[in-house]
Amino acid sequence: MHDTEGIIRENLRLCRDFYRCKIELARPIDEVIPGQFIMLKVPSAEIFFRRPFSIYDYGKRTVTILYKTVGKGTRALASAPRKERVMVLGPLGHGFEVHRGYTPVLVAGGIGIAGIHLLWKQLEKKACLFYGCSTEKEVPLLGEVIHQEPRICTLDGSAGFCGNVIQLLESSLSLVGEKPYVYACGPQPMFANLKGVLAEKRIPCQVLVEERMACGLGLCFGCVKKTLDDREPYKRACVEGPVFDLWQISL
Amino acid sequence: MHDTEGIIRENLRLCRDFYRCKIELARPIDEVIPGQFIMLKVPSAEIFFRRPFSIYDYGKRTVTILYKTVGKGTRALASAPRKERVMVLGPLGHGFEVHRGYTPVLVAGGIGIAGIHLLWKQLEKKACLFYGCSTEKEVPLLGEVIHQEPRICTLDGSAGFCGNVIQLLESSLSLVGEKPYVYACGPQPMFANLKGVLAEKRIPCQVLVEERMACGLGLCFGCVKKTLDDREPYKRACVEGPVFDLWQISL
Amino acid sequence: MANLSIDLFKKTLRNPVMNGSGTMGYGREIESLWSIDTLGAYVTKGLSLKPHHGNPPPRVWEEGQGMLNSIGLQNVGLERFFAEYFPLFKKRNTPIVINFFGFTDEEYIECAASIRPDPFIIALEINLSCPNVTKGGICMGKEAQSVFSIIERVKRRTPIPLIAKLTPEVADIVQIAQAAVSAGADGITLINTMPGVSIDLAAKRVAFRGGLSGPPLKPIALKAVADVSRAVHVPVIGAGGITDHEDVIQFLMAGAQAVQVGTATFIDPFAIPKMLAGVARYMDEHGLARLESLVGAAHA
Amino acid sequence: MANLSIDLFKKTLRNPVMNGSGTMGYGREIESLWSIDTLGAYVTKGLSLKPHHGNPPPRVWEEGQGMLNSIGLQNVGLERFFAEYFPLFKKRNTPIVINFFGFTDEEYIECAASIRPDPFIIALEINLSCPNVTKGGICMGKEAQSVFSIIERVKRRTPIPLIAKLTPEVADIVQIAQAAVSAGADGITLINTMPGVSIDLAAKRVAFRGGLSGPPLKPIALKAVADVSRAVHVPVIGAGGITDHEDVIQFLMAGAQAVQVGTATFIDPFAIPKMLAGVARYMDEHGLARLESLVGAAHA
Ligand SMILES: Cc1cc2nc3c(=O)[nH]c(=O)nc-3n(C[C@H](O)[C@H](O)[C@H](O)COP(=O)(O)OP(=O)(O)OC[C@H]3O[C@@H](n4cnc5c(N)ncnc54)[C@H](O)[C@@H]3O)c2cc1C
Ligand SMILES: Cc1cc2nc3c(=O)[nH]c(=O)nc-3n(C[C@H](O)[C@H](O)[C@H](O)COP(=O)(O)OP(=O)(O)OC[C@H]3O[C@@H](n4cnc5c(N)ncnc54)[C@H](O)[C@@H]3O)c2cc1C
Ligand SMILES: Cc1cc2nc3c(=O)[nH]c(=O)nc-3n(C[C@H](O)[C@H](O)[C@H](O)COP(=O)(O)O)c2cc1C
Ligand SMILES: Cc1cc2nc3c(=O)[nH]c(=O)nc-3n(C[C@H](O)[C@H](O)[C@H](O)COP(=O)(O)O)c2cc1C
Ligand code: FES
Ligand code: FES
Repeated sequence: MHDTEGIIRENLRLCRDFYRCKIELARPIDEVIPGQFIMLKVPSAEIFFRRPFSIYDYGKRTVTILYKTVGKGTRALASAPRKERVMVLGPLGHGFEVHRGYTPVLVAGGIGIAGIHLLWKQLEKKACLFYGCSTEKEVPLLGEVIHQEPRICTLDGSAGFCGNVIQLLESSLSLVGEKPYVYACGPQPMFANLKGVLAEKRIPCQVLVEERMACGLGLCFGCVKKTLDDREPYKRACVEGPVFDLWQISL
Repeated sequence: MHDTEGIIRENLRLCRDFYRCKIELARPIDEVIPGQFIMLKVPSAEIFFRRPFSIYDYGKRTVTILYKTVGKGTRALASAPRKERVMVLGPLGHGFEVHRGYTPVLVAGGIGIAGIHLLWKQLEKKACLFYGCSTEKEVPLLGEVIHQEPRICTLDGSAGFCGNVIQLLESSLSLVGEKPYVYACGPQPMFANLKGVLAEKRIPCQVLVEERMACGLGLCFGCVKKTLDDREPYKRACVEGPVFDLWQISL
Repeated sequence: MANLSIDLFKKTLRNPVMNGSGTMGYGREIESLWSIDTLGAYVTKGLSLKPHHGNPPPRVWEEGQGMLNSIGLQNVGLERFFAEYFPLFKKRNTPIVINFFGFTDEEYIECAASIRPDPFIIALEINLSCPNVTKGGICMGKEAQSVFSIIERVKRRTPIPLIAKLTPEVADIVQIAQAAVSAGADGITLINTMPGVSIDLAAKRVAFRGGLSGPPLKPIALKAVADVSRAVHVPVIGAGGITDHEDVIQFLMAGAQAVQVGTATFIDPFAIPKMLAGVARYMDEHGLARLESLVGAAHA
Repeated sequence: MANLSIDLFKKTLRNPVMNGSGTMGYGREIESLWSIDTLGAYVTKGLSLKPHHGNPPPRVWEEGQGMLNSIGLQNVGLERFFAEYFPLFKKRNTPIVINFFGFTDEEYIECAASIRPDPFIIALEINLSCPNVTKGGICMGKEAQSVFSIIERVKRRTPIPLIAKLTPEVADIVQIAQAAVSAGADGITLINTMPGVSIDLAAKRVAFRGGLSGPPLKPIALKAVADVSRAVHVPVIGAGGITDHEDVIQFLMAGAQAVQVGTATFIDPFAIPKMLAGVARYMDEHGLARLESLVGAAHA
């Protein structure tokens, strides 16, 4: 893991407030485990902290992120021109652990696709992806479909199943195959619903959570997620996470 | 007087650590009295205060300054590219008052020429300029000679008289003409020497002084110069100055 | 356009934005750019019974994204102020707050007592951050006890509403504010500058000692406003690093009835007019009839 | 390359740069980027007798050019620290400072007493900024009296050099430091975070309450170091907004024997190695044999 200088090669608005940013790195990035993230120094004097972003995709000397503008840091990033220099720290954190002998079921809500995409790409055929967003405009966030057709839903029904991704999952969980293992990323409320759906059969599940971060390196203990470990309930999203076992965190 | 947006049209290194910066203004600048200055917002997030600079020259929609890099603000300015946007507040302060019936004698030491140049330009034939710098490399700071040949000296003798500008003045003060009136700008020590030379005949003299400034508008009382007025000794260089009567300030 | 007016000490101010004491000269200087009646109220430079010369230069110093100052309370004294500068505010129909100080309890008291009530004077603001020569130069505002006694004695000598302006260099600013209020203070201004030092690397010396102001103060000031406005029943006036209209609104939400802006004006002389326009825009966008509805909103 | 070593508590440290307590995890985390023996000494996260869970998230907040934190002193407790984390420092031959705290005088004392002397432990650093539950939650470090008594009682129970780490939220930090020293403190660390608040405009609520750190603290910290180092005869360790080698040298000139770096590492994880290289460069350029010659240079 390094802190490497990078140059923005692409910073494209895909739809609404969603952007894809491709960064060329001064030196090769270490192998990435899906679910890992980078701490990006946004090129603006106004932005003090680095910001964490999941590694959407990567190559030997490039890393790509998919992001949504929600505040001043992401807005500043969105306005960064090509050729702008940035610092990229990563890959960071504990990513997804894929367990053999299960059918991988990927669940992404909205920008959550950013944290799932690389896993989807690596799992190839075996994986079946459930993707939910608010409207068809956001479907392109999936990027080019890699293999098995994803199951899509939109809140407004403008594309695919009408409803949220957990409803979609529930409706077809029985059909996905033997021994499903769920890997999910999305907004907090989604995890609660997910828990409800998987509870009965206690289907195994890993989730990628987001917490505010300062260092991304495990130094500050600022990014904790509460778990059921009562000896040490608060675990660092940047070290023990951002991927946690759904059944071990308290929502 | 306004606070006007400007665009750097030229930011040229003239010699060593001396630069000339020409700024195009979004709206016309008010008439300038020689000795007045601007407060310039240096285009760098690191520089908090504006910086004061004498108006070296100006046109309807341009203002030119001559500056020396002495610290982070002037260095940041020196590295500002053409087309960079800046804010220009001015013209500010109390400039030189030219008195009829005297022979104007202008004295500039080093970067002090920046505060004298406009007066020299406006006085035309009548004025005789004494300019002192450290070496011939700095002679170009004079810009194109406007009319009467200036008297030049260098500390290393590489051009003109060898010595400082006050020695030069002393050596030829008797020759400059009837009833000399001195207008001077330069480093602190120069003023003390100047006082010595002019004391005997108590030759009238106005000097442009430099003090650290925050607002440049008379708001903070941060830029004061000590005067002989014991009722209110500290006068603001940005309002009552930067030009003061040499015989009224305490050096 | 939105109505920005607020009520303070039974008077109605055009808007909640004042200048910070000592950051807008004697009022006339800024008029080369905008009229002083742009302000909700003008706060005077710190005034004293007799004139003060203040400190030798340098008096101001850039420090990161803020500044240090040690003006040393230069002022022309009350008498000259009223003779030469006060008329402007009457002419502009602009209410003023008279910030004053002394180097002994007696100087404070005489100073306050000598100010005649006037419809344009909405309050006196007592600067408790300056050295008390009789107490070995440690400043008034640091002990609840001395704050209580000075405020109580000043109140006895003036009918004009009294605002206590507090220094942040204290162990518990709420306790100090409570002492001021129980002694009769009608309002609290938070905060004055925080003492700081800057080192000159090249010269290997202390480059400057003075009061820190500007953006670095903001979180400290917001905490003081949030905590004190919860604890006392008198109006709180917020100050410290306010730079734009969002800062103004944040201070109101934290519990300030009004705000004071100092350093920001040095960087952008139009900072105050701009923030007023910004606050008006905010009110329109959020369909706010009165600013009061924002005051303390963050407490809930 | 220049010799950056300094002497502290009769031990020689490789260099004067430590991490600030609580800003470098348990020591091992940073080793994915650089070895912990890069530091002059490692300062532990605040440790207590029993483990502490700390506060719910969010615990960190961006505030202008600085940050607010309210970690809530999460730590694994002394026992687990020594069992699981301490061995690394022996292996790396890196001296450590044990930062500790308690919520009552007794907790402080027991905690200190239970730490066995070890050649790698150069000092204990007592964090006087945390709420004392027996005193209604107001923090230890605010009154000279309570500082004196806690330090005196702790000193009686440990032979290890004791550093008092002070909060800037006091009326007179010199007075507090003097109380600590007269009670037997062997060193003073200045300063801990300054309490601050941030308001969420959109949500109309207090977004965050916590300790301010980073560049906004620097002038306040430099003042504390300059004033305290003049007033006491024990080593002062400077902390607050140190970001580059020039800051390090400024703190030394102000009177610090050593410095601690916290927030800067979050922004640039190589901030510390870079500043060490910068200090070495400075020494070479200025032909300095020992850093000691800079300590307090700005006092003259
Ligand atoms: C491990 C991890 C991976 C992430 N991956 C992505 C990604 O691939 N794409 C993407 O768009 N976003 C991702 N995020 C969230 C992203 O970091 C935040 O949206 C971003 O930091 C917001 O910064 P801002 O300045 O724009 O917002 P701010 O102005 O800081 O805050 C605006 C809003 O964003 C929320 N927010 C701020 N920081 C975070 C944070 N660290 N986590 C969650 N919410 C936050 C705040 O609560 C607030 O509501 C990830 C977060 C983590 C922890
Ligand atoms: C009315 C006036 C007119 C001026 N005209 C010119 C001009 O035409 N050309 C020019 O090159 N300079 C001029 N100066 C000086 C110029 O403003 C300073 O050199 C500049 O502000 C330094 O900023 P800095 O950040 O580079 O230096 P800093 O890093 O701030 O300081 C570096 C050094 O510059 C000195 N300095 C800083 N500010 C000032 C100041 N305001 N006045 C004097 N010395 C200062 C400091 O004492 C220090 O030694 C003028 C100053 C005044 C007050
Ligand atoms: C140059 C300067 C002079 C000041 N003079 C005074 C003063 O005379 N009396 C006073 O009570 N406060 C004085 N202050 C403090 C300000 O009124 C204000 O409380 C402080 O600067 C914080 O606000 P700001 O960050 O917006 O500047 C002064 C501040 C500055 C910068
Ligand atoms: C996230 C974080 C956690 C901290 N934890 C502690 C702590 O446990 N004990 C302590 O004495 N100081 C603690 N501090 C204070 C720092 O050690 C340091 O004194 C302060 O942050 C100022 O230095 P800086 O500006 O370089 O960060 C903490 C600071 C931060 C930012
Ligand atoms: S962000 Fe600092 S520990 Fe996770
Ligand atoms: S610079 Fe503010 S009064 Fe002159």
